[in-house]
Amino acid sequence: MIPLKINKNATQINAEVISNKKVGPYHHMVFAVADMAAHSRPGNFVAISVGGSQSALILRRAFAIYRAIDKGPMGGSIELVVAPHGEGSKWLCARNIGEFVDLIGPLGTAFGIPTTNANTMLIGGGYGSAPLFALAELLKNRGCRVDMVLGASTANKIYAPLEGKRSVSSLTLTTDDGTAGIHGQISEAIPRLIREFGTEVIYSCGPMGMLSAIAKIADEFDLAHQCAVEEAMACGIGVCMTCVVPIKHEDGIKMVRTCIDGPVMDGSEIIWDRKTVLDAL
Amino acid sequence: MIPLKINKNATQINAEVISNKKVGPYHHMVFAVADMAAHSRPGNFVAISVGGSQSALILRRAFAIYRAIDKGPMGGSIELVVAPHGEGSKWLCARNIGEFVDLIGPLGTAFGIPTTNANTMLIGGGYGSAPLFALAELLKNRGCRVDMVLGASTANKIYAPLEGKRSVSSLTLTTDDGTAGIHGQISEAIPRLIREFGTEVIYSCGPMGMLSAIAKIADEFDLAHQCAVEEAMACGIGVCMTCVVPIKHEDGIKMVRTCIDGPVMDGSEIIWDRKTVLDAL
Amino acid sequence: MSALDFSTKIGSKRFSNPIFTASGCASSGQELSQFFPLSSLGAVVTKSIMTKPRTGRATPRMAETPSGMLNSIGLQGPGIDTFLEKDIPWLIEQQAKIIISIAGETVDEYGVLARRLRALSGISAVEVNISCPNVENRGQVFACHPDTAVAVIESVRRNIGGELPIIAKLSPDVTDIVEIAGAVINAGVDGLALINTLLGMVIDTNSMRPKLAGKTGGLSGPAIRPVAVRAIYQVHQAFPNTPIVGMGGVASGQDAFELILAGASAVSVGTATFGNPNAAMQIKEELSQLLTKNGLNDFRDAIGFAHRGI
Amino acid sequence: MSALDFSTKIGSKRFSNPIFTASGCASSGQELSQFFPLSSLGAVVTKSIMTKPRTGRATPRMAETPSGMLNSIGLQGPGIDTFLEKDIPWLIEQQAKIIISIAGETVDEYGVLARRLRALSGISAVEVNISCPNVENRGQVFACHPDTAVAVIESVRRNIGGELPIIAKLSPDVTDIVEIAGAVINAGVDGLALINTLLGMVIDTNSMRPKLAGKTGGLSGPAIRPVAVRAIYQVHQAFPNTPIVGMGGVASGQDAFELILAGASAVSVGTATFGNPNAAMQIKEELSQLLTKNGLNDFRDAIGFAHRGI
Ligand SMILES: Cc1cc2nc3c(=O)[nH]c(=O)nc-3n(C[C@H](O)[C@H](O)[C@H](O)COP(=O)(O)OP(=O)(O)OC[C@H]3O[C@@H](n4cnc5c(N)ncnc54)[C@H](O)[C@@H]3O)c2cc1C
Ligand SMILES: Cc1cc2nc3c(=O)[nH]c(=O)nc-3n(C[C@H](O)[C@H](O)[C@H](O)COP(=O)(O)OP(=O)(O)OC[C@H]3O[C@@H](n4cnc5c(N)ncnc54)[C@H](O)[C@@H]3O)c2cc1C
Ligand SMILES: Cc1cc2nc3c(=O)[nH]c(=O)nc-3n(C[C@H](O)[C@H](O)[C@H](O)COP(=O)(O)O)c2cc1C
Ligand SMILES: Cc1cc2nc3c(=O)[nH]c(=O)nc-3n(C[C@H](O)[C@H](O)[C@H](O)COP(=O)(O)O)c2cc1C
Ligand code: FES
Ligand code: FES
Repeated sequence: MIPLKINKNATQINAEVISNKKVGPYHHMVFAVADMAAHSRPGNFVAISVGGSQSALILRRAFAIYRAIDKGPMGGSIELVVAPHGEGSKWLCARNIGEFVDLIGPLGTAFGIPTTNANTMLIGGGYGSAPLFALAELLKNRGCRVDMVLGASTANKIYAPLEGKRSVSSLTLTTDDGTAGIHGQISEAIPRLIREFGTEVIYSCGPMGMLSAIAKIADEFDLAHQCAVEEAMACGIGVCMTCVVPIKHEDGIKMVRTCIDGPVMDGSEIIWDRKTVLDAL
Repeated sequence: MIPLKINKNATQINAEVISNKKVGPYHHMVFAVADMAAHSRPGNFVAISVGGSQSALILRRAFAIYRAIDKGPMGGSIELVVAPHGEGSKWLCARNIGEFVDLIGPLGTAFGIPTTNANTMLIGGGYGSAPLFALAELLKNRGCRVDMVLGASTANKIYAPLEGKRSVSSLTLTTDDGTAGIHGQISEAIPRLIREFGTEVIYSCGPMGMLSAIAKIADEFDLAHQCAVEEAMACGIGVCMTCVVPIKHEDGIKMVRTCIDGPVMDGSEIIWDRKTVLDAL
Repeated sequence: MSALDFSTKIGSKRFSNPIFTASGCASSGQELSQFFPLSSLGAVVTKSIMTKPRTGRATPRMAETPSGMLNSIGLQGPGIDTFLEKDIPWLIEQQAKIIISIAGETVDEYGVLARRLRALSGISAVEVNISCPNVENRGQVFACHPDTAVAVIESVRRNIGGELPIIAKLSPDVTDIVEIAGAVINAGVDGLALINTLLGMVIDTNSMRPKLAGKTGGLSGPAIRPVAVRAIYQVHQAFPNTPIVGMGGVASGQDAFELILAGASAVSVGTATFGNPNAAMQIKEELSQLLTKNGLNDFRDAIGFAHRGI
Repeated sequence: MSALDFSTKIGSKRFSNPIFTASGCASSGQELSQFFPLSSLGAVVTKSIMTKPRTGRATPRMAETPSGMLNSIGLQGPGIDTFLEKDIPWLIEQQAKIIISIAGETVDEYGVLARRLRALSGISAVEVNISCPNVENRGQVFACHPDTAVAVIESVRRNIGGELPIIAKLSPDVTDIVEIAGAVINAGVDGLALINTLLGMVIDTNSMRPKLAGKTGGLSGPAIRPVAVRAIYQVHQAFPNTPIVGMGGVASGQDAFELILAGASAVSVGTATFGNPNAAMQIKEELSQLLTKNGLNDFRDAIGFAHRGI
């Protein structure tokens, strides 16, 4: 048995920053990546070195690919939506046009596409919306209905650019503080929307708490649920075993790497309850 | 007994880079430092944080003050001559105009000025010439004869800007490879020049090997010799005890801190021979 | 300038170059093979394998620290059966030189693992990771005491038979690493691996609790390199004839050279691979340039050079 | 929001805030007094003083390492006579709280030093730096074995008399720091200082020789912080009633908070002062903000918080 090659298509390149724009609390950044764009699928991510050559930050940071354009004016390009959160992401957001970053991609699994037309719901929390727009386009082109639900703690943390909205049949917003859309946590709004739109497949991306709540709803409605998880990653390429999530397995629990068997995973396979995991270990 | 306050006048500021020009293999950099300039004397140095907030380089780098201008168009300013040698100095040389660096100064001792007119010789190796130009001006204004001798391994490593040369009576160059001036090590040329110019006081700054050779010559000619030494410094403010040089002392050897009792020291007091030191310890 | 002889030896085995992966930092090799051919490494040191499949610890399993990181994986792995069935044949197919790292919770478990490697063809050495908690003795790590360290090595030696070189991997978290090294050398190891991670902890100042699920973790990366150099220097000084596989924070050819000058006969690259999948290849290239530049055309002349006069 | 009670206690002594300097990293205090008033520190811990004046080691005495540094000063100092005559009166004049660090080459030397401190007024504690080579026992460091550590503490205890709190400063370079801590606690110390530097080495790849004149040196700075946090956590877990002065790579209020959550009652700032003379003051300010933000209005509630459930 010759196993499928892990990290197939991944390359390490010096990618030039060709655009860096502040959009609300995020930075929309574009990198010239040549061939890498052609291999990128919605759900894949890139891993970027941060801090420069004398940095005390020795690990890469992972970012979901927001959009990959195969043949643009600058050749292939990849776009990211970066939240300036801690030292690494702030460093990245501070890069100027013309600077280069060390970037590896595309990495990880991509969202699976239904073989027949289906009513899909794409649920994104915060910058978790990033990979969903390219997915929406793909799904729409395959003839699927695409309902998008984006939530965040407050209005300006919802990332929903105009051009991204082209492909969706409906867009619902939720905010924890009620500053936009439905007031409340994103998961509270979902059951009603599922019924309303006759949703058959759920795609989700966002904080683990949100994914867990959606997994529960998907289970109740017996819907397929693909979620892009976000676990702390040291290597991004499958060699360190730090990024695992627990999934159900014949002998109890199995820890699988979210960088190569994810980030897109089957929400129904993941064991979301921490206590169950700790008890089993 | 109340001791003299150590680090008197030293302050820690965020200094704006107001100029950064490549001059041969060096960078001539100017920083806006407000009041600090007024307190700076030839021989003093500044200590600068390098690498930014997430740097793995945790220690400051010391740089001799090339020139301090009390009241320029931007208020007080300090000029440095930086050789892009390792990671820290390369980072500094890469700073653009308008960026800020964390800078402490003025630090250390200054060159002593003769109380009567004297024939002085200023000897600089490589970027060691930097603090000598301001010294030359000061000495000339006090009525001293100033002969300057600058050496380096090769021609373009001699730092001798036009405006710096105003104050000197003579300028002699030496290069190890003969690409400019006298062919050979700087110390080889000195005895003849001392005789020629009737030198009474020597000031020197450069690599320790050069200073040691000059100290020997000064001793033979029985001349006063003030040298600015360069020892590896961790703190630059006298708290770490790493930067010491051995000086002669009644009970043998005493280690004195070159950051507060130097960098300008009496060349005749330093024990230059490493074996003597190691045997005594 | 004559050609560089880059080969190195541990016990009876020769390796084409001294750059290895570090155990647990290259998984089973497949993940890296997208980036470079594994056969260009001196050797692949596999992640420590135990007898049974292991789930490992809960997450978070890692925390970044200044110029370093903590990990607490808990030796997740498929168990020796699956490992020998799947991973090893694949590595052999890649023409990689293989050093198998083994780990156990009891002296017997090491013996059982060693027996499984007996007469296994295609492997070049066994690295015995003795930095594991000894379940029979209050969870104290085997590598922390000469007697438990020796017990493990003797059990491996007895069971493995043949000529396969045995490398003992020591922990730096001891009062006197030279003493432990001496004990396992007496027990018959052919080489030493220095150093494993340092025990560390990070507390999350938001949750105000230890950041790792396992509370403590192993500190690796450039932060610990001075400790690795010191340990290698001390052990090489005491036992100049025992080959050392050095590791700890090597991220450049210059770093590797430092460990070699201290006394390492080979250098494993661990954490650096996380920041740069091509790290081992870049380090190999930079090291070969440094050796050539310094006129060290026979790699073996560089080993322990810092101990000799100038 | 109620006012923060920022005071802390070691033995019978109270300090207005928990931010101290680290021994050997603030010289005798004068150098820093240009940058801030020493009285605003919880305490100044003086550099370790010995009986006689010491020249210390040859240079180079330092090497920068990733997020850290090595030092090998060799306890240069004026000797106890000059120190008590000049440095201490000056510090008292500054209204600084003073902790005197002492170091010896023999158990007796510690005793002699302790006798000199007996009944000395104006000082708040003595820190016993036992990470010194024992000249009577093959240069083995006192802190590395419970018996030698205890011998030093008993000698200090006997000679110092009175109420002056005794703090034992331990080395992390041991197999079991909890064992050493337990031994010195039994011998009657009032507090512990954790951690001293880790033994390390840097080899200069140009000269191909150890970079420091003393070959090995002590590793300090952010690189070692995870080791400090772990040591403090372990010791506080075992001996929750013994105050710990924590140190090791603290460069921000958040770092100090981490050590406090692990169990430190006070935090010494060492290497960070080299990069920033105002480090201690910044750390103090940031820490007070963090405590307030987390509703920890009594500093003592934060000590060891990471051990308690949520
Ligand atoms: C698959 C994946 C996709 C991601 N996509 C995006 C994106 O599109 N936009 C975006 O802004 N960010 C994204 N992130 C998060 C990003 O990788 C960084 O973690 C984030 O930017 C914070 O890094 P920092 O250095 O600024 O923060 P710091 O807090 O200074 O450093 C974060 C450190 O903690 C680790 N870490 C701890 N918890 C987590 C966690 N839950 N997730 C990731 N890393 C963690 C990081 O690896 C790093 O070592 C993604 C992460 C993953 C794993
Ligand atoms: C008083 C004084 C004045 C100086 N003036 C100048 C100047 O005018 N122009 C200039 O270009 N440089 C000057 N230097 C040297 C400068 O401080 C840096 O050492 C140099 O730039 C190399 O630093 P780096 O980070 O680039 O190199 P790296 O090699 O990466 O780092 C150098 C490291 O080694 C230490 N170190 C080792 N040996 C020495 C040494 N002999 N001198 C200083 N540091 C050492 C440094 O502190 C630092 O930690 C001066 C040094 C001193 C002490
Ligand atoms: C994520 C991770 C997993 C590791 N797993 C193992 C292991 O299974 N067996 C082992 O002997 N060492 C293991 N180590 C230790 C490394 O092999 C190496 O000794 C240590 O990390 C120091 O080297 P480095 O700084 O280059 O990483 C692991 C280290 C890391 C970072
Ligand atoms: C240059 C230097 C000198 C030191 N001298 C002493 C000393 O004399 N006595 C002592 O107990 N510790 C000494 N130490 C150790 C520090 O007090 C402290 O324990 C250690 O450096 C860790 O803290 P840090 O990382 O904040 O520096 C010294 C450390 C350095 C860097
Ligand atoms: S991040 Fe290293 S295995 Fe996934
Ligand atoms: S550099 Fe620290 S004492 Fe001089």
